[in-house]
Amino acid sequence: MNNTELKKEILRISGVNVKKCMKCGKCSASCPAYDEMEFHPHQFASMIDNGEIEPLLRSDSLYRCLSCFACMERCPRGVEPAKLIEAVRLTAIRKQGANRMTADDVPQMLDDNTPGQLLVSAFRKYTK
Amino acid sequence: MQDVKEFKPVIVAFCCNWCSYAGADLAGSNRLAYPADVKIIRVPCSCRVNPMFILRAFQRGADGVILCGCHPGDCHYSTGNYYTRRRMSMLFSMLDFLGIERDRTRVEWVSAAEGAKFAATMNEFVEKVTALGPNKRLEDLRCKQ
Amino acid sequence: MQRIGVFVCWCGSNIAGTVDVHAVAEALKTESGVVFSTDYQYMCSQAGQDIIKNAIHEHSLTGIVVCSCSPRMHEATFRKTAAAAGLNPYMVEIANIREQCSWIHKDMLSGTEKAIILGKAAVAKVNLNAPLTPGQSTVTKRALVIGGGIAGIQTALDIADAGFPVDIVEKKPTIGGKMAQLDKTFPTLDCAACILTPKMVDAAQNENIRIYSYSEVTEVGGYVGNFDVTIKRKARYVKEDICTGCGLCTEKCPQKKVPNEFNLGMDNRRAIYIPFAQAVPKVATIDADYCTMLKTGKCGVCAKVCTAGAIDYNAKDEFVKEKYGAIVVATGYNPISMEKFDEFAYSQSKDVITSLEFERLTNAAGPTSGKLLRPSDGEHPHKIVFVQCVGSRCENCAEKGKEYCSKICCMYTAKHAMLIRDKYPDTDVYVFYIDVRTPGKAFDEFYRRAVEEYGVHYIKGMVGKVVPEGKKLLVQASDLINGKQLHIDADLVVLAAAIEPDKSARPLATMLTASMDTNDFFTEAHPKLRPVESPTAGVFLSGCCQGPKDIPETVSQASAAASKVIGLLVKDHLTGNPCIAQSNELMCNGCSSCERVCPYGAITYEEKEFRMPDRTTKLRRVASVNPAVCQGCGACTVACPSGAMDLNGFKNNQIMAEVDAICKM
Amino acid sequence: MGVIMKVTYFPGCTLKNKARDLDEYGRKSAEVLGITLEEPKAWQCCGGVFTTANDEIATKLSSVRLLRSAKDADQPLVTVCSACHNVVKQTNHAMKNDIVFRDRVNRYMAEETPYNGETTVYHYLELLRDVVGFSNVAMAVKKPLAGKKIGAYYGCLLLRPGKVLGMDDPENPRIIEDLIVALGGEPVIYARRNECCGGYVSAESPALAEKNSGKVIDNAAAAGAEMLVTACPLCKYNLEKYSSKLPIVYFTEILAEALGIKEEVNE
Repeated sequence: MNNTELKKEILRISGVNVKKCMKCGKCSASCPAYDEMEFHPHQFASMIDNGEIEPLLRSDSLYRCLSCFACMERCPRGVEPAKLIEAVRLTAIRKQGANRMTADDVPQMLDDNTPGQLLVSAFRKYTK
Repeated sequence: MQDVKEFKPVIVAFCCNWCSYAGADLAGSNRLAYPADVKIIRVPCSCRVNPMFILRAFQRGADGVILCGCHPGDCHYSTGNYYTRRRMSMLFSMLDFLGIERDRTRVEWVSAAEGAKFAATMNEFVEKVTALGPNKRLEDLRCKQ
Repeated sequence: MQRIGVFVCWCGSNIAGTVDVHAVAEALKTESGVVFSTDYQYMCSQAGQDIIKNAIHEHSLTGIVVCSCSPRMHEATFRKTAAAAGLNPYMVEIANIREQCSWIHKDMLSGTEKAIILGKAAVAKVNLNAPLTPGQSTVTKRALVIGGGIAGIQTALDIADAGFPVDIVEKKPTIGGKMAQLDKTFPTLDCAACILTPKMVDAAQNENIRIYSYSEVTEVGGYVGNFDVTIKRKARYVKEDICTGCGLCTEKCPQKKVPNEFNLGMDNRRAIYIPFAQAVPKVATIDADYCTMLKTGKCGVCAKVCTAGAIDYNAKDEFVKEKYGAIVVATGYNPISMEKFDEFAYSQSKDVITSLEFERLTNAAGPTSGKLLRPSDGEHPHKIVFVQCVGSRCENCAEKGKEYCSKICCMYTAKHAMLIRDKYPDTDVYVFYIDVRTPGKAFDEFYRRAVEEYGVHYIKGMVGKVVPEGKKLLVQASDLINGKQLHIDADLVVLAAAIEPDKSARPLATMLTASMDTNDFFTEAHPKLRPVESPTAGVFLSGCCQGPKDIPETVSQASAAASKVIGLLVKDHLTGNPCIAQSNELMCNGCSSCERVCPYGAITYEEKEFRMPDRTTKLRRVASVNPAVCQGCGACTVACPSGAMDLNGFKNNQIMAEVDAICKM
Repeated sequence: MGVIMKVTYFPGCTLKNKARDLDEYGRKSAEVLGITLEEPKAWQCCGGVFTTANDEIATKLSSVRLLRSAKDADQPLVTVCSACHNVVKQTNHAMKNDIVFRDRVNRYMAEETPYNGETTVYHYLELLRDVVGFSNVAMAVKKPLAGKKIGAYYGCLLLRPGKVLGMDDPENPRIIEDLIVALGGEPVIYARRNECCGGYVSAESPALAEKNSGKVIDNAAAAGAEMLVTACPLCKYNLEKYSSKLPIVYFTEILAEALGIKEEVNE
């Protein structure tokens, strides 16, 4: 897919209207994973709008988003950056062999208290 | 034997005094041509146009009726064209039900500055109505002289 | 049967070039009712008008059709001509054969054909015309201004200066409004009180101005020139005419724990109070919610200490009825509640404040006597963060904020930042902004001074979260230019809260039948050309009730509204437009459909007695149109299910006749 | 207290093992408060996180089956884990409001009648507030948590997205604080109570979870909290793993304690 098609696809999956963004940066100001991310929530909105999707697809930022929805809750324009990040992440891991996490990774994540919820959630997010 | 004449539609245009009628005047001042088939009736506001007037026009042999008003939000009487919009969508769905082609009626917002839009709208409208041919369905034969 | 004269104008070659004017005149001769038809080079010239006048006399014409240029051009001219010859001016109709015919058609044949049809339509209409006389109504030469802020005060002063009596109705105990609470004003930094309080005093001393403070409008009837208004004078339990404003009662009142609304609850006042030193009128008011005497019947300290004997615990609300010719709405604004924006921790920390609270905090008459101190511990803040657009430009959160830009925040924030840096150079000031909007005279220069001369840190980005921890407020924000998330340990956070119309505006609009937008701002009659009039005749708009505004803009609009009011009040009579709606009472079934669509509230219902065919009488509810209020749009005529409502000058049968003439079938 | 209501109860995966406390205290307390929790015979894990992509069907089917079983039983559905609550409620919202998604799901499920989001989903806390009533909870308290300064930790999943979950004001929630008051404790308000602990990202980036959890605990401690209560096993895990400053317990545990049945559960 070229960038125009990718953009269309991501807007379709996310259901987000990126044109509503007024570039205030409140999403990135709210983001608790900001320092771990290469691209930040507001950049997802503007880069997707510009059709610059490839760099996002390759970025580890996709896997740092906590899905905590703070950006969605606080956005004054209803842009919902978390949905954009989710859409790009799915576009990345839906490709054959693009799973981020495999069963082999599990043992090193475990300690005595690790809740099943952690593994289930992580697999949901990192694996297709 | 009478020659088969080229079909010239009868078009009635209702224009509100404040925007569209002035737009039509501007089209005239700028010499922007549109077919002579269009005859304008001046009303104070598009909301003055009773759907009955439009039905009457069709009964009397009009081939198309167009209604022009101020742009939504710009109505001289603040809300008149909103009523127009609602009333006409009701009327049009009824006309649809009666089998009057959708292209024989139109609502258009034309401001006093949009002379060019007025002319373009009329040209386009006349073209569509001409393509449809004479209106027969609502013509009231009792009216024929 | 009408006797109609037709006058076809050549307009030099403008019409005659593409329309065979003789043929038009000839063709119209045979139309029903036409007794005379002619053509002439310039019908609007003196000679042309004389032709019309002579024809009216010679042929005893009862109606006239002029086939000429647009009625928007010369309808008034030909109406005057007719009137001069003794014909009712509304018996004139124009067929527009220039703009809508000769100018747009190239060939003579179709041009002439169309001109004849347009002429026929006009003749058909005139056949059904009836003489119309514009109604006249008197004007009560007194104006009402609702709201006593700077907008209301300025409007009242200007109207009073022109010699007309004005009443100001203010719901608070004093006039002055929001401006009285401000410290300095941008962009000149003169003190708000210094420029406002003299105007308040002027208003109090002007013999044409009467101030109803602590009062509210409860009922409005009537129409332009003749409004009947009921004003509720809320019981203040102090006799206004006797109280000298000495303030002794406010010092002795034992109830000390009443949040002081003038200082936005940042300190306390007594149950009997004068809002601030320069209050107008300077009389005390008892707050019935807190007064021990009024609540329990035990206390009476204020009555004991009042040497003037002004205290009256038995006072009741009073209702005053007044007549006015014009009404000005100046109900102003309020900052929105910060309750739903708790990511900024407004409810969690006293050191997160709104900009209006900040004004009180830096005001010499405020709770800290003008020293900038943290509300929580009274310490001097060294790092202050301003957050712009809190609740403004908020599309997603209609229930929290407002979609519009509040307009004043960029400038007052620059002012606050500058004042802090000026007074306390050791204090760091950060302003988080989305855009800085400074389109006003000397505004951008002002903002640039804050940055360049005063060293205020302007950062493009928003604040996402404020975390009170210990004595600090941890501010997490984005710096979009540098691509960073910032963490600032601030001492004070100031929120530029969006502003909204006062809550009293919506019920008032209903009383006035004035329209409002979805944000509860009053709508103007025309957004560009009639910005200070409401669509309802005789109701004018001043200040923030119409939209967010700063002080210079408010004052200009206030004066503009005053000039419109003066223009109305100087008239002895109002002449209406006779082309207005009229209800046929015999057909009206009293359904209220017309009343609901009327944008002016011109239609009311009355019970009328009717004689029935069987000689009994019957009381029926019928619509009645107020000719002074109706503007003649015709919305009601279409809404009327029984066909009782019609529009003079554009009657149903007239328009139908035009349709028939055009369709010629 | 008599039985007020029978509800379908979804414990979810973690409550069956690592977060048994959350489950057992919750069940026992509900019994005391007149709520009968009926666990469906068969259920599947909700998946832990809700995928906002509107073309994702398969990951939401387990929630739809669960919602349908509650509908068939004509009962509201109650969850106690924050994550389950988030996933199930968001799925239900989508089934109710996203027509395209709903039709695709219903076609896939091929049941006799379509499921259109009819089930009411409560979080256990909402059940206490809206069905039982905190005043009635307060009346049932046997051993008030007198004087205990407790911080509520909402995290992200319990409140957001606010419009979909409709649980409480997402920026200034009160529901757990009100419960703490009802139980005789003293709630401590601190700003980071609705900031994320690090969630599932702790699987890949423990540093992020450590940072976030640390900030939450520090903020709560600075505000004077002596303990934190949560509704989420993953929050509890992250907070406990990265800080030992404050004890972290499930809200059901303090509920059971105040109702005087904590020992009973542990027997």
